[in-house]
Amino acid sequence: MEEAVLNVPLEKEEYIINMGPQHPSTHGVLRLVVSLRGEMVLNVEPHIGYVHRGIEKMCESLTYSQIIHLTDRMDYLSAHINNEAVCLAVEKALGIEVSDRVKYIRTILSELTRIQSHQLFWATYGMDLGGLTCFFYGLRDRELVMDIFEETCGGRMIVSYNCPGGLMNDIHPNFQKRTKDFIKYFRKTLPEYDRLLTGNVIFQERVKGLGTINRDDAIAWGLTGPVGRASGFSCDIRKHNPYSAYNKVTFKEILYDEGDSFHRYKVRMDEMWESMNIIEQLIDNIPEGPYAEKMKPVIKLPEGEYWQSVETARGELGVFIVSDGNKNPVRVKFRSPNFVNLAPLNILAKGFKIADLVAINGSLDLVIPDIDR
Amino acid sequence: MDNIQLAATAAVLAPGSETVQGKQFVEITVAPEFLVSTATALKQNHETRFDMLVCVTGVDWGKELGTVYHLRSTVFNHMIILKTKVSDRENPELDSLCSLWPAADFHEREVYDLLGMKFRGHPDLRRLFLDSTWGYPLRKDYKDDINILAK
Amino acid sequence: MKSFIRYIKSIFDGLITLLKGLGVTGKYFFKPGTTWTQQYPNNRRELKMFDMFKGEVIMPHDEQNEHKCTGCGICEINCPNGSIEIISASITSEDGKKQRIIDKHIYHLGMCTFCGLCVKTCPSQALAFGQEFEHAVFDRTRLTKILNQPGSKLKKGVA
Amino acid sequence: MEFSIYDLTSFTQWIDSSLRASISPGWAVAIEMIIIGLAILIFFALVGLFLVYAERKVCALMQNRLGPNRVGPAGMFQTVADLVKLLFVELVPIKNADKKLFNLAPFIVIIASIMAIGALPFAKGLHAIDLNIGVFYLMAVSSMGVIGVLLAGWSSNNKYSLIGAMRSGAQIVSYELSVGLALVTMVVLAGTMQLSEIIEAQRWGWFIFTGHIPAVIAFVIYIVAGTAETNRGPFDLAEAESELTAGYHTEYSGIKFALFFLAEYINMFIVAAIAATVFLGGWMPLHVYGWDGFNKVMDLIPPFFWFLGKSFGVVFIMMWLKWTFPRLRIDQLLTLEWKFLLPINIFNLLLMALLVLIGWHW
Repeated sequence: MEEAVLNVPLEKEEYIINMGPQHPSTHGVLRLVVSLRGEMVLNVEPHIGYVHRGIEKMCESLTYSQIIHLTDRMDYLSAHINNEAVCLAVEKALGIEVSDRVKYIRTILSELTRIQSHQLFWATYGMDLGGLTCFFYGLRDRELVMDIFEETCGGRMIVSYNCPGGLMNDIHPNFQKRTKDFIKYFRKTLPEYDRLLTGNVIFQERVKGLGTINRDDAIAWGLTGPVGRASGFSCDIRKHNPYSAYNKVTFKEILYDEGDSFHRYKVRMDEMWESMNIIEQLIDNIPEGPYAEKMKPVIKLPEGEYWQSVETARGELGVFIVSDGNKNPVRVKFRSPNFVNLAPLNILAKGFKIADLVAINGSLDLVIPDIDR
Repeated sequence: MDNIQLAATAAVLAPGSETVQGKQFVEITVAPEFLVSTATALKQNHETRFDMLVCVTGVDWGKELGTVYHLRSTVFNHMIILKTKVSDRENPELDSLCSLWPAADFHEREVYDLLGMKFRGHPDLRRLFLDSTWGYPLRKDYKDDINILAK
Repeated sequence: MKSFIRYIKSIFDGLITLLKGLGVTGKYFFKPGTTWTQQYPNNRRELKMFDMFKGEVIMPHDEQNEHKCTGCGICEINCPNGSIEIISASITSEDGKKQRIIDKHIYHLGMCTFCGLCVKTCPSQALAFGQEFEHAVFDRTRLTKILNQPGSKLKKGVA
Repeated sequence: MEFSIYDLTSFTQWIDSSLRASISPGWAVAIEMIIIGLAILIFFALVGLFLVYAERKVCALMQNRLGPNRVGPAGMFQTVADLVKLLFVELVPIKNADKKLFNLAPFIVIIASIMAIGALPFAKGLHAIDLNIGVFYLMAVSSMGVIGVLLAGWSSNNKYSLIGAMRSGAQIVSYELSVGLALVTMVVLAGTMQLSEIIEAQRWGWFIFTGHIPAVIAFVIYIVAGTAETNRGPFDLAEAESELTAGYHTEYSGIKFALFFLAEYINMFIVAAIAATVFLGGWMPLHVYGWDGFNKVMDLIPPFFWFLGKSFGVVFIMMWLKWTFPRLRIDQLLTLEWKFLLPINIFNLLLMALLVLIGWHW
């Protein structure tokens, strides 16, 4: 605390409050040192590292199969997509082509992951702005996705369903029916979200024009995912560098030009519709085939460096593996979208009120364990 | 622009550096003193236009420390890898790229935090995750007898 | 005048959006049977987890108290957290050959992250996931379990 | 047709006269005061407990939940259990807090609400003091709680508390205007400030029906401003949970926190009770001119329950608002008051005065 206070130059009529590490609106152990004049935010300084577990260091002493369960614990709301990223990187390095069945299942589960992540975003964003009922509706519908995951993967959030070369096990016979039921239900429930929050005049007044960042700045800061796309930066990895089965489906990349909190929110709401479209294109056509390729018991990547980026619910997750040919990697780096998206918080929130800081911080949809890794 | 053309262009833009066609991307290895000039050229050239810094990775190569920059052009949708290595393990220093890409701010702080690489010209170079009593855990010679349980 | 009309219109538009929101919450309030709460400790008997649910690692035994674990140690190698320890013993079987069998398959539930690698890599399918999820105990040592039951032996035919 | 069956006037007068007959008038008044005080305190506690329980159930049902369901049948005694818990919770001493003010603040808040509840007409004859400036008194007293809130925020030595208290100050000072003007509109219609006369004037139709559109507008404004004055969502900026953790009562614990908590709910009840009295006829049953049979049936329901029913109806609306809407920002809150509610209110008051002048209001 003393260190933080000393680092911020104190002007007259300025005072500093600590938001976090335990604070209802920082969604975890993010600490924001906010200097205020009245209610006006003059400077925000994020302090992170409260859940730093050294995942990158741990990876250096684990094999490639063992890394995967650690990635679940980074962005726990995009657990499946994180797993997929490591698996794709390993498969690319080994030159393995997985079967279409695996690609389809991975894509469907990725989109389900995206839906549940955005549901939770909607829920917590409503709560950040004081609409507590949103939280319960969002979590209520998220439970249905969680059930799909639990039935097929065995875990609700921490799925650990991917492995290099395919999947841990085949999908459950109920998987398709349950997914279709969910989509049928959610197509009816999603307009309710709009009635309750999106259209609400208080909500719109609260978030429109907040924390605006233009396209060029978004690119320069490296903002990806819904945050980047709300600024008009076309950064969808699924579109530009398709992986898994994304080249087999048609979907729209949601782009807005305004770049404010409302449109960051809007991108996520629209993405839920698009995700449902993607799932509907795939769910009935899952081809037959092996659910996993035969792999050697000990995976050794050839010497070299490998990069794979995927689109998680929050942006571009890059996996960078440096291998020296052994069973353990030399260096694994996760380019986590939240880490990058947090960086411009100061310039986004400067000059707004403290209530707006909460709204802007919420619209970035940060998952703190992903920032700290 | 495909990778072969990119390699040719990059070789022109980054004189005195080693440009190889890697497994996925073109990899340029530059000497630390040419880092900023090469990065500026890559960003500003009309044929390359690397306007997005995707990732900065600090790597301990054993003898030397280094950073790997993943650059992407949002105009042409191509990627390139920029590498630089410092052999001074005691006091490694590099030039900061914050003025070119503000995204480098947090990335470079992270590299400093975990590998001890200092960045000249960084606006606010402080430890990011760990406090000042820690060593630099991603270095290969890092030993922590208290917190790491050897099996 | 125009601005005045816009002012009045903004009031009514705002009110309509507010009423829509009230409609959503009101619908759930007045419509019975929309409760999603699971009354957990009370519904323990009916509560059934999915077959795939990863509650804990177990070693299935059949009626003759036989399991399939040969004590090869692959699960121990594959476990990323060191939550499996295998203590093997060697016995002399009936035909005079020395055989390595499992003495204790120790499983530290408290260290397990449910990655599923032990179950997946086991060459004789000796391990499985159990659906038990109520793991809260007062003493941490009780989370360390011995998976092979006392007196159990290796099933015939498993190499 | 009279309300003789449930008229409590004779009962209260009998108590008064028998007391005065046995002891000196001064002592009789003192004993009456004690009786009334005890009755109000008991009512206060019961209503507080019930409202906390009701709010939990209402919000739970709106959110597809069950709400409290463990203590007692349908969780009835959950709030009692919570109260017992709060009584035993340690009072955390706050470093560098202004001890005197810190301890004083919850009492100011609670005293303000007790004073307001004393002047409410619960039923015919069940009215502790029928001031001839009843509406004025209620307005004045119910806004006194803000002093407690400001003191709490200031003395806690906590920046969050201070921000919350300052917000609360700005909010209540401005919304007091709207509450006042909305009530004045109805006073214009009734022609009196005495609560008993206001109720009597609504015998053949509650003001919200007989007052035409201005009464409806005034009612809506009153509900909005009243919600704001009690610091409840969507106007709960003073304790904005996601911004200021708990606002002005962040540092309070145990019974001192319970007093704030109780006062919030009682204030909500008071606002609702005033709305019920002024707009919905107070304890007056629903009468339609000419339908004698219907009116007789309505009269069978005791006035006390009419009053409680109307009040809880308004309370329910306030809960419904809270559990649906996101919170406003402080500048929007003031914009809403000064740019929307106040001009509409003044215009509305003019309209009402015009209606009364041309005698078009019955």
